[in-house]
Amino acid sequence: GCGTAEDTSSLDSLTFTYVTSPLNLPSIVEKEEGIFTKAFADDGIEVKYAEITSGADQTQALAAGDVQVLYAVGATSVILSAANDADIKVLNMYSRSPKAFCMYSKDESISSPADLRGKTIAGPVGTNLHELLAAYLATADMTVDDVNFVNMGIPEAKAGLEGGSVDVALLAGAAAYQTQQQGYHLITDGEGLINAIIAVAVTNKFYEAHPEIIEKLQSAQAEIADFMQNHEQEAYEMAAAELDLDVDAVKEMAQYYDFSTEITAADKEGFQRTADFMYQAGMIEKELDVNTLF
Amino acid sequence: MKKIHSAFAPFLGILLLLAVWFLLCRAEIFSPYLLPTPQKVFDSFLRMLFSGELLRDVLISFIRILKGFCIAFLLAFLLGMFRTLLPAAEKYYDAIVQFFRNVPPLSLIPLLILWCGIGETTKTVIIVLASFFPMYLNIVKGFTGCDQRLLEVGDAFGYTKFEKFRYILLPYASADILVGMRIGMGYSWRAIIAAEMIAASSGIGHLILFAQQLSRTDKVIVGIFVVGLVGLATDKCFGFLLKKLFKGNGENGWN
Amino acid sequence: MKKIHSAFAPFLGILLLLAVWFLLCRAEIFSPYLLPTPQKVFDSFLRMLFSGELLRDVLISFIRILKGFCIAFLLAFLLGMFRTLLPAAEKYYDAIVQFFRNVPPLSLIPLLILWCGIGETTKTVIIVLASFFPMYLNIVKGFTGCDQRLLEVGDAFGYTKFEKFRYILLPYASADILVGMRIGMGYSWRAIIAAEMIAASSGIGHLILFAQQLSRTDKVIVGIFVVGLVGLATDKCFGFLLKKLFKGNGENGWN
Amino acid sequence: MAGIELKHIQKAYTVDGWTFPVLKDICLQIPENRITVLLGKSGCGKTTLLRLVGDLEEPNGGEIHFAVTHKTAFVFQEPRLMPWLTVWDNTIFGLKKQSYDTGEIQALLETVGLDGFQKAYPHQLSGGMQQRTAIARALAYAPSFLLMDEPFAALDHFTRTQLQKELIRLQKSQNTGILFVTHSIDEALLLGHKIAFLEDGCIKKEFLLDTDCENRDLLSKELIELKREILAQLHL
Amino acid sequence: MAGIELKHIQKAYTVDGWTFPVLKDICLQIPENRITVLLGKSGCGKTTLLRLVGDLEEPNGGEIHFAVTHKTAFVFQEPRLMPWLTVWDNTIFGLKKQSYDTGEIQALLETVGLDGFQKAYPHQLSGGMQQRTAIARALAYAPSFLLMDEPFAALDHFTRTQLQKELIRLQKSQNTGILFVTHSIDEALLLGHKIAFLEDGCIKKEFLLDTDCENRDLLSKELIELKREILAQLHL
Ligand SMILES: Nc1ncnc2c1ncn2[C@@H]1O[C@H](COP(=O)(O)OP(=O)(O)OP(=O)(O)O)[C@@H](O)[C@H]1O
Ligand SMILES: Nc1ncnc2c1ncn2[C@@H]1O[C@H](COP(=O)(O)OP(=O)(O)OP(=O)(O)O)[C@@H](O)[C@H]1O
Ligand SMILES: [Mg+2]
Ligand SMILES: [Mg+2]
Repeated sequence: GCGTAEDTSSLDSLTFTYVTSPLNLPSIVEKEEGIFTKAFADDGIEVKYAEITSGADQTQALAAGDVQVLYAVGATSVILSAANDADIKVLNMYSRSPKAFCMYSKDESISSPADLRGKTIAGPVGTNLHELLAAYLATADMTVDDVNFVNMGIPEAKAGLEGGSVDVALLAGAAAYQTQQQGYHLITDGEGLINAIIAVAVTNKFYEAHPEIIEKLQSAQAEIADFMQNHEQEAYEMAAAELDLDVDAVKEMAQYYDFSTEITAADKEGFQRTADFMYQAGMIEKELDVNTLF
Repeated sequence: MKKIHSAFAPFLGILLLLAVWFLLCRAEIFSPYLLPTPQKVFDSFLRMLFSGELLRDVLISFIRILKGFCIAFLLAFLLGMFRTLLPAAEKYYDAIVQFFRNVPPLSLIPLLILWCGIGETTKTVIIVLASFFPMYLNIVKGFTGCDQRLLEVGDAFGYTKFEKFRYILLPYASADILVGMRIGMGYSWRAIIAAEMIAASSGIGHLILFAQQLSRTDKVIVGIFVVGLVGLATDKCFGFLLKKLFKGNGENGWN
Repeated sequence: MKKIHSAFAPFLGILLLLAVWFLLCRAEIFSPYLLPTPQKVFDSFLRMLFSGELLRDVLISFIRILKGFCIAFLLAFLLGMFRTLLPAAEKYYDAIVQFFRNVPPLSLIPLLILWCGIGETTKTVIIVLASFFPMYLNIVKGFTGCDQRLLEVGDAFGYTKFEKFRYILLPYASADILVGMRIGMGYSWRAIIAAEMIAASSGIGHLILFAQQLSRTDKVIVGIFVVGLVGLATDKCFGFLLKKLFKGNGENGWN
Repeated sequence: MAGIELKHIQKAYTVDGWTFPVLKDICLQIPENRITVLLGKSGCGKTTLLRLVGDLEEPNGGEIHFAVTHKTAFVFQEPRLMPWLTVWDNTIFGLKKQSYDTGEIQALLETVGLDGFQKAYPHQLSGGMQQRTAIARALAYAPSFLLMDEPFAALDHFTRTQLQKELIRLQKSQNTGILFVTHSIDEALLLGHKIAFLEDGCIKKEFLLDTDCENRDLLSKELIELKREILAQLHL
Repeated sequence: MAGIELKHIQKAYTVDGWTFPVLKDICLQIPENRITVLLGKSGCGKTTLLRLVGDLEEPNGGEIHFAVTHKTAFVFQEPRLMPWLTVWDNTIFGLKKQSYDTGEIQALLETVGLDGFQKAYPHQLSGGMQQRTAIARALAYAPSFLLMDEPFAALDHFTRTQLQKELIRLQKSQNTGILFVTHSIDEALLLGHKIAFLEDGCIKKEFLLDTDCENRDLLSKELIELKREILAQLHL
């Protein structure tokens, strides 16, 4: 891990993070079709992948120079790293999927934020799911302190819900889909509450040093979008194979995702909303103007 | 002169580490995001110390570890004893013990949550899983490695199985048991993150994990230092206590 | 009759476990999501086996573990030897070793990424961290616990420090070293999830972790079983090999 | 018939895959309340025989009959002290938690010449002192039958004489049965009521002495005669 | 002046916080190429003195002068065999990797009566056989100076006589210097060119014998006289 690899102006390899879950169709399609590999082959740049799922680890690896492009990183992770003075730049969007982030319970009677008071709610801290909970509670002027929020990963939260030690679980991706299939009670999803943005990010330094690569990257992403539009069924099948899920499940879940890469005003707003939430929750120590990220 | 030097030696390694860290930060090879300066870490440390959060977290974790460790030790000791007194019973449970010895506790967390909920039980079980095996193996080694000739003395004086265990095997194996306990204690501390991964809102493991999730490397480093030092201190106290307890053994040239 | 019974015994425990599992599923206490039926798990197992993915993952993890384990053993052995031959040197590095003994490897991951990148090095380092300490402590115990009277025989015959180490300390400590190695091997396997948490695209730890993220409990259980069994098998092979190597020691009633 | 009777005892050991008989056909009557001395060359199987009598090992063939259940104590050829116990604690090792008279133990330690070393650990003792501690441990147990494997080998002339006298006194007063292994023909002549000579896996010869042990004179005509006879046996 | 000279040697040990002097003021001249026998009661400090001469321990006071650098071998009071080595390997333990003549070692093992047990491990040997292995180990080393701590204590009359003869032969042919500890006055008289009597931390008395050891007759007037003298010393 040499932190200075990116300084040399001529790159001979480019490492992307490769994250497939919850349902990252572009990543799956890209790898399967070898789109990046083809795009950078002319320049003699080898494309490599790093499977780092944790957002914190992704930004660490970016800062350490082991990875050049975070291809699919949560907005919260980007904000956290920027707030801690790391060099990071959002290149474009990857997906938005507020509906994929849900809050489930066994108890059918929970239907409003007020019903959550004092309940044990499990989910990963500092993520879209955490923000979802805060935003939902905020609609009734409540805060996370009014409930018993416990920090744990998605699989653990689901196990807790099932075992009965947790009243409400914050779930996303396959776990959310399964829970729904099992007939659990959906309290709310992220629609209208959070933007649930996943983005593509690099460092500013890299952005400035390699404009030609950035350009190639953009066109390659356009190619991916094309493929997903024109070969929808094929893309679903790829994802089903990669994630070892049913094609039907993939199709069902894919409805919740918007994979357009363009940065819209609403996205910027969403970023700011997330940053503000994190500031208020004490997760970052200073206010962050998200415009510095773009 | 020599004595000062000798008292100083243990710190030399640590000082060197600090110096390298300081120089690295000075040279600005890494962004402070990845490797915060010693000053920043120290500041965070002071802040956390004075707010009381650090002490509370350490205490909570300490109690958890003690609980898990004691259970693990009792289990390991009883199983080891059982195996020694009743060698025939061993083969019934040995396969299971050996099986679980190799299973990563992290993979068991969802199953543990299912069985034991998200309360203290799961946390304790994870610590037990982490510290049980080195203790068990060392205890078994201590018992099975006992000098047969000394055991025969017990036979000759009409000792029962249990008496032989109590008066010959146990003192003989004490060195092995102590090493097992020290390793086990170390592993209890090492498991604190995995244990507090689940629904903890306090504890030093939770502190580190939370800081990690929030990309606060300075807090992570404070946490690492505190765990390392507290662990070191527990180990020393522990060694001291055991030396007192097993006084006869420690000072007769036998251990 | 008795012999059959005895050969069967190790499986009894495992069979019992399976029976409980089967009955639990039958009683439908838990949703099949959390506790898939044995049949489903077995199906998944067969599917994974025949697709070759299981074998490939196990092999990859195995190589990682072997690498980490060997490095850890060499380090532990050399440091232990160093400490024995040059007791004065010990206090310089002992504090650091003892410090890191208590630090959860999970907390070091961010720092490891910084220093060692996201390649194989980090994975190896995590395995080394997991297996080094039990080996080191057991080796040191073996060396320091050596019978002084036998060492004096070496003195009497003009053995050098190194010769005493080679011909007296080493055979004497072999039982302790072997126990250390077995514990270390177990801990290598246990660390495979932590190791493959970082940027792995294959390996049995990655398989379990990935399945966990996708809520495929059946695959998680297959993974757990495979790790446990492969670990068990390694342990047995390992024990067998070492028995061959140290043949003289194993069969003279000494160990 | 009182005492212990060995009938056609056989015992074989395996070394390096090669089995050899140590005891081939031992028939021996060990009388109660008497001192039986076992003589024989080094490696002839004396310790093995003692271990069989002491029930520490099973014979491969033959039978051992015990007339009454004995409270047996064993003095091993090596001291076999517990390294983590002091001389005092090693001495009372056989007594377990049962009550004992501190004064008696103290007197015993004085007899074996270990007064002042009560708190010493085995590794701080000389070879002879370790052996004496082992003897004290066996005597403290107050056995009704005592098995002793070369107990005085590491002792000097005078300590040895003193302990021999002590043993005779003890045997008389407590009526203890003793099976005593020694290399010294003189010692055998001084102590034994019965001397058994072990060679080639069999009891080659037995000698009975009827004089009281207390008043034996090695230079008496009788004993010189016997010694000559024994030496002749050894030359075989 | 050849040999080893001990000048005002002092040595004290601490047991249970109480320091007591074992050797108070030892002055002794150990001649080269001769057999020096050390006599004394059990626990009087013979082993301690041997350990000092063998450089296994440091004196608290006084000086030890070595005339030439010796190749020293040590026979300890206990066998101290390596439990993981066979009799053969234990015998050649002192030789390390240096070349040796297999035939010689074989002959040595036959001399000490261990032929056939080359592949046995120590725990498969009788006490006397273990001690003989330790003697073989020391002799195989071909030392120029040999320290022996009660080497024949665990041996029977005949094995003992045989090894005594062997020792005398060796001493003559190789000119080996020997410091020999024993409890047996007879043995001292048979072997020693010089007999030193240790008591109360000092060398109480020295006796010089000028007859050649090979032809000594314990029943000769001279030796009977000497024995009486030594016994008188002991009675002090
Ligand atoms: N555990 C064992 N395994 C194999 N052989 C053994 C074992 N114990 C004893 N032997 C053999 O049995 C024989 C007799 O041993 P034993 O100890 O009875 O002799 P001993 O008469 O007591 O000799 P010593 O006077 O030297 O003590 C020896 O040849 C010895 O090698
Ligand atoms: N390591 C030690 N620590 C304390 N005391 C010791 C130590 N070694 C020996 N001693 C004491 O020194 C004294 C002399 O012991 P030493 O072994 O020299 O006697 P010895 O003359 O060889 O006796 P023996 O004939 O019984 O072997 C004893 O009183 C013993 O208790
Ligand atoms: Mg014997
Ligand atoms: Mg001695």
